Amino acid sequence: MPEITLSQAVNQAIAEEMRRDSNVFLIGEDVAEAGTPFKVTSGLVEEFSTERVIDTPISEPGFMGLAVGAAMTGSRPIVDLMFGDFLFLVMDQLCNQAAKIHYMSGGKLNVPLVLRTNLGATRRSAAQHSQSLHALVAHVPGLKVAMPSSAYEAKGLLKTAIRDNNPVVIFEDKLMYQDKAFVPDEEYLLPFGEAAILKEGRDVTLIGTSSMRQVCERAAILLDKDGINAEVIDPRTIVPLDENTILNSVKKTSRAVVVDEGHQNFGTTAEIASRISEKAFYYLDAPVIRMGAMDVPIPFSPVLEDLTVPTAERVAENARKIVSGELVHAL
Amino acid sequence: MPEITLSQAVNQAIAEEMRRDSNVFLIGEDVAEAGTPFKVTSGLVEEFSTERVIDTPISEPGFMGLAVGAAMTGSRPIVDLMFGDFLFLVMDQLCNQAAKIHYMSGGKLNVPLVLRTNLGATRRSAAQHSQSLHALVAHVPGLKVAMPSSAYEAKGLLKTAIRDNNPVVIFEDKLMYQDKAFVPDEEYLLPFGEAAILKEGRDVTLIGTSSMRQVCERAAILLDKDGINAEVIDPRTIVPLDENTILNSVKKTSRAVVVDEGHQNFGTTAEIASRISEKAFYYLDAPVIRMGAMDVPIPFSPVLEDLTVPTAERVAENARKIVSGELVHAL
Amino acid sequence: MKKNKHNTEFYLRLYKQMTKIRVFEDNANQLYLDAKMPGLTHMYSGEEAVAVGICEALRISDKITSTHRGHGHCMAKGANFNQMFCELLGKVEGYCRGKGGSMHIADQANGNLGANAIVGGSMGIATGSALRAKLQKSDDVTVCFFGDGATAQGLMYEVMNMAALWQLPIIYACENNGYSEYTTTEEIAAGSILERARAFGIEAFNVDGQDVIAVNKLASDLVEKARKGKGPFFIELMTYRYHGHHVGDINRTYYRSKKEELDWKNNRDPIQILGSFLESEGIASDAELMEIHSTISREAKDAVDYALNAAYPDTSEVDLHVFQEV
Amino acid sequence: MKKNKHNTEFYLRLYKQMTKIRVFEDNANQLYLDAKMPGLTHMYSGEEAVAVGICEALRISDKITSTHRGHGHCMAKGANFNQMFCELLGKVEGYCRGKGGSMHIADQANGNLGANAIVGGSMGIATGSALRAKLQKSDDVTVCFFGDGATAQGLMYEVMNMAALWQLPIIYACENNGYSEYTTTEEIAAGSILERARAFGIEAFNVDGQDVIAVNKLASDLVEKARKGKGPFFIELMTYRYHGHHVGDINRTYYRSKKEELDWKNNRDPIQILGSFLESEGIASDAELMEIHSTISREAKDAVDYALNAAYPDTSEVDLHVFQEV
Ligand SMILES: Cc1ncc(C[n+]2csc(CCOP(=O)(O)OP(=O)(O)O)c2C)c(N)n1
Ligand SMILES: Cc1ncc(C[n+]2csc(CCOP(=O)(O)OP(=O)(O)O)c2C)c(N)n1
Ligand SMILES: [Mg+2]
Ligand SMILES: [Mg+2]
Repeated sequence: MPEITLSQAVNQAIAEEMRRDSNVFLIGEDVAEAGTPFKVTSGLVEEFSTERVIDTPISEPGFMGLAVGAAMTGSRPIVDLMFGDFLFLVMDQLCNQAAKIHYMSGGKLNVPLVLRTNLGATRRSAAQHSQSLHALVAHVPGLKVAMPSSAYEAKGLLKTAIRDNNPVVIFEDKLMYQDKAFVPDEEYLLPFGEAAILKEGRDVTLIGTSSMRQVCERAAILLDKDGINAEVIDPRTIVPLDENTILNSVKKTSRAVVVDEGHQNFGTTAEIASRISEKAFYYLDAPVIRMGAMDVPIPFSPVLEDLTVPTAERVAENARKIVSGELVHAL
Repeated sequence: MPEITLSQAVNQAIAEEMRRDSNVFLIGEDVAEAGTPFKVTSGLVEEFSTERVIDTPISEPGFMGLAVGAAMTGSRPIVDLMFGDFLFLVMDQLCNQAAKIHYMSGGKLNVPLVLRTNLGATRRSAAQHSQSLHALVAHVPGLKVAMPSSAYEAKGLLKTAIRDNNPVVIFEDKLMYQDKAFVPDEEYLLPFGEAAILKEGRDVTLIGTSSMRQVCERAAILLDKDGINAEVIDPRTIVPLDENTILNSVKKTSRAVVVDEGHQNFGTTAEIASRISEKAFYYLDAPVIRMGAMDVPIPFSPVLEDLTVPTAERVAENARKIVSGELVHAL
Repeated sequence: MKKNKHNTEFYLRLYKQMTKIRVFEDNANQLYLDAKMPGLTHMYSGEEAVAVGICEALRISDKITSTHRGHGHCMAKGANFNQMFCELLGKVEGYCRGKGGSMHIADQANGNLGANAIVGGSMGIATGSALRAKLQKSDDVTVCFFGDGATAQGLMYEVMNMAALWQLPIIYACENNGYSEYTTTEEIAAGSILERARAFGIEAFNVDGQDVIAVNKLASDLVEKARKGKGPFFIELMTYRYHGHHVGDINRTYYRSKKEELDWKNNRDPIQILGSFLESEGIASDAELMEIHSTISREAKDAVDYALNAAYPDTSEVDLHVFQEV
Repeated sequence: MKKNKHNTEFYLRLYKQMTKIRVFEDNANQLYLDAKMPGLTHMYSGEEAVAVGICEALRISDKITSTHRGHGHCMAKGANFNQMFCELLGKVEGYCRGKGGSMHIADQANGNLGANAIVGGSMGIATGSALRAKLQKSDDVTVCFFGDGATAQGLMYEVMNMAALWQLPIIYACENNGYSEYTTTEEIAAGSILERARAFGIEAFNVDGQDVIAVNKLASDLVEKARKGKGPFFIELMTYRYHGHHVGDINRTYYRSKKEELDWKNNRDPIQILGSFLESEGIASDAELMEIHSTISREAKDAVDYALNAAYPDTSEVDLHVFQEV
């Protein structure tokens, strides 16, 4: 099994699917010769030509709309949105159009498109280039939302997304593009709605999406040293959400910490925590702890920015508290 | 105390604040002579002239941007967004700009603007004119979110919003514009972050936002007949959220149902329920029940549309179940 | 110039298609007045020559996108009364199984990608459909219908720019009926709409939207050019809506005069204009035209009855079609 | 034409202002190369005549909005080295207490409403500032700076339409440096940028963005007109960025040639062009110009040292300024 970067994994997924299905094309700003600012799509234009690797003007609502129309008429576009923060520009085309067309047409039309974008702070990019906005699209019925946590997931989930007949938004962690993971030689797809149990444990369940999976894994190592045996779960997709795997784990451990890089308020941690609290109510020995990004615009100054995102140390600390019965928030 | 409609209440609030402060102006589509499709702003242009009651082209991102710039330079614009669904069009100007400018400028600039819009289904307006999108803006730090549940709240909260130095999004229930309530003769303002306890009770807490407050009140009447004594709370603003009033109530009743007209998944019920579950953990006798709108685009057909929104009957039914120990969701 | 047989039939077809739209709208309006239709709807009456003139230049595999005022486009592209009335009444036999309603009617089989309740919301979709045609090396053309009010949406300029850069087979058809809701076009559009298209390097034309033959001639020309890869094009069609902005907009003298309305209805009605032409050319007599009208009216009445008695969707449909399962 | 004393001083000021920007950017780039600056930044070098020519036509109460490539606008509108370097390094004494960084520098006191990391994102803000001036019956003018790439954002057409309808005192200043990121302007802009503005009824001008005197003359003219209520206006300024799209964009031959870069630097440098003019007019000698450069360089070096040693914000600032408390 070769070890490749997340960037290479994405590139491979796109190339493989473009080879397999001539309806797939890539569209976005500087995706062709420049290969995007993150160099994720480098080389694709050489193989597939500018017909299928399409550089656009800086018109996010416009090319998002084009992709919707192309998808409705038989194409399977992959839209490259350079920064997750630009989601705010395409919300109408994504949420009022793409998400609703299948339903509004009574099942006659459909929109098989993938919107690839990213999330993640601590890159010193300040408030308009650092947001993790997956909770917003997850709130809109008709959109699926995938959150790969390593090169392995990035490839498998993206291939599944491209073959899905519905609009899928996939968030890559922009700080992880150079991180390596082992990826099978053979073709593989990762199903949506199946969480991964990355480490089994019996004392507490740590649930981490995307960038926060590694944070949870590191927290689990810290906890091990204290004799606390944590189970680590990566939901992989938040719509659909694999509730069963999460609930089964919490029923076993009786405790959970939910960690996510989106803002905490009205965010992903609220959805996961409230489902656990409701549906595993009688199994819980302690309140479910939510750890999202701070509810502040992401500041530029490194000394401030680093405070806004959950860290392994703080996850471990919270887990320790609920395991020991010392509560974090409960009044 | 005169009884006036919610529409009149909004109209009075705007007129009073425009008289009080010459920096306040109103901008949006057909707000002047036409007084909006809901006739909410009728008469204002006659008093304040087209200089301060400004009809725009159908350019939601554009006039939202204009309002941000005017607010940064001393005006206090009230933006009229005809349907809450059009929020998706103004998200960049609202969330990337208005919400972040005060923070990004280190406190130097600020954006005192009010975005008035609406929510609510069952008006047979289908998927693009029926959404309740308040959870989306509540997720974005830097925005306050008010949800008036009657003419009384509509007037008091809007006046507070206009005087706030930050961007405020206020959602009126478009089905409630003709509903009447008693409103004081004298001027009054309702503070943000203070929930209203509409009915005291000891057995279960029903928390209902905006349109769902009446649903909860009706549910409480149904429950009374069964000898179940429900407490009804209207948070009034969801950012800031009056956590204390909610938690104190649940500590007393030990049970809660959270009802909101936004989609359930990743929505307002998740935030409120997860805060209760976390912070009143040891007081709960049953899982907190979430009741949001169904996670489907709003269908046109009345027989389908009516299924998507929580009703008093279903709220009462869920409340009965948790009071009797018969669970709704817990596995 | 004496019309040949082919044109005779074609002109009669134009007349029938326009009449179908007018009759459909009259019935829809009545359903609203009788409180038999849920919600509101926007009438196309008065603008029939636009949809018919253009859609008659298209073939079934060509695509259109439509607007909130979309019944005319839908009929003109081939829809039938039954499924349309069923949709307006939220019945399961409607084009969208009752889930879309008036503002979202789509008719995939006839190439109508759908009405849209977001003003300007379908401009990207239409342009994407044209991109698809180009990528597939098909010679299908897409027509994007929108109102004068929609020219205020920035999306239009974004997609026209890309259509022009990539020479996409699309025609932007601006139905300038003088108003967006309760506001005149002069109040909301600075400069010139045609010049805006031209500034993006797009050839742009103005045509009398009440003259179905003129509309059809221009459209046929441009569609043929677009098929050969010479798109995009832009047409501004001057027209008028007879009813209010929507069926509920009854008292409208505060934004437009009765006189103006009457002038358009009496002197610039597209059906009358074509009718007079047909009579003067000896293609059809007044009686024949009346007969066309009453036949269509009977068909419409039957369809209304059918729709009124048709079934609503089963409640189990409420969470069907959120996602397409594979 | 012999320049009078007033012009002499003014020309020297133009020279100093442009030099300040160039020197600032050279230092910022060095901070990046030395890994002393967090994140990335976009250099304005080569485009100095645009910001300086325009801002010298403004007074302090006039407003500007700026872009991701915003250091030049900020300096030209009156900012000082210390607070700018502090901001770039995330220090609490920066213009935004370190919270904004390079892409969000705002300088309220001098009328700079802020840089923006959303391309085109400040076009609404600028137009709103002009609306405010009109509502207040003030004669302040707002200038909206943006790049050629930003002309692809629909927002621009929405706000130009309103500015034209309402005759707002705003000047749209399009810095056409031939590229948006790694793509040439021809590839992303169909038709003509100037014609687009004109189609909205806005008077539009093209000017050599390397000739600070020409820029200033045109800007002064238009600012005066705008003050009198004759706005809006549009200027396209032809210019060039010397560095990559951002400081990290080092290998760029795949999208533009070294030859092209050298040609601009050697033959169209705005500081050299003004310098030669000053020498030929006898306003300043080569030595005097060198002296200006070294004085400014010393000031910049001091400011860099100051900023490097300045304090970071206290961690308690992290949740300050989310909301303004009353
Ligand atoms: C984005 C958006 N803004 C506002 C509206 C409300 N609205 C519906 S139709 C309409 C007027 C449209 O005018 P025009 O495009 O000229 O079409 P017409 O109604 O004249 O056919 C408006 C403002 C909407 N549906 N969508
Ligand atoms: C809405 C948005 N899309 C894309 C980007 C990424 N981006 C930053 S600068 C830039 C190019 C801008 O080109 P131009 O407007 O010509 O300004 P220049 O960099 O040439 O000064 C792009 C695409 C962005 N910041 N915002
Ligand atoms: Mg119109
Ligand atoms: Mg540029």
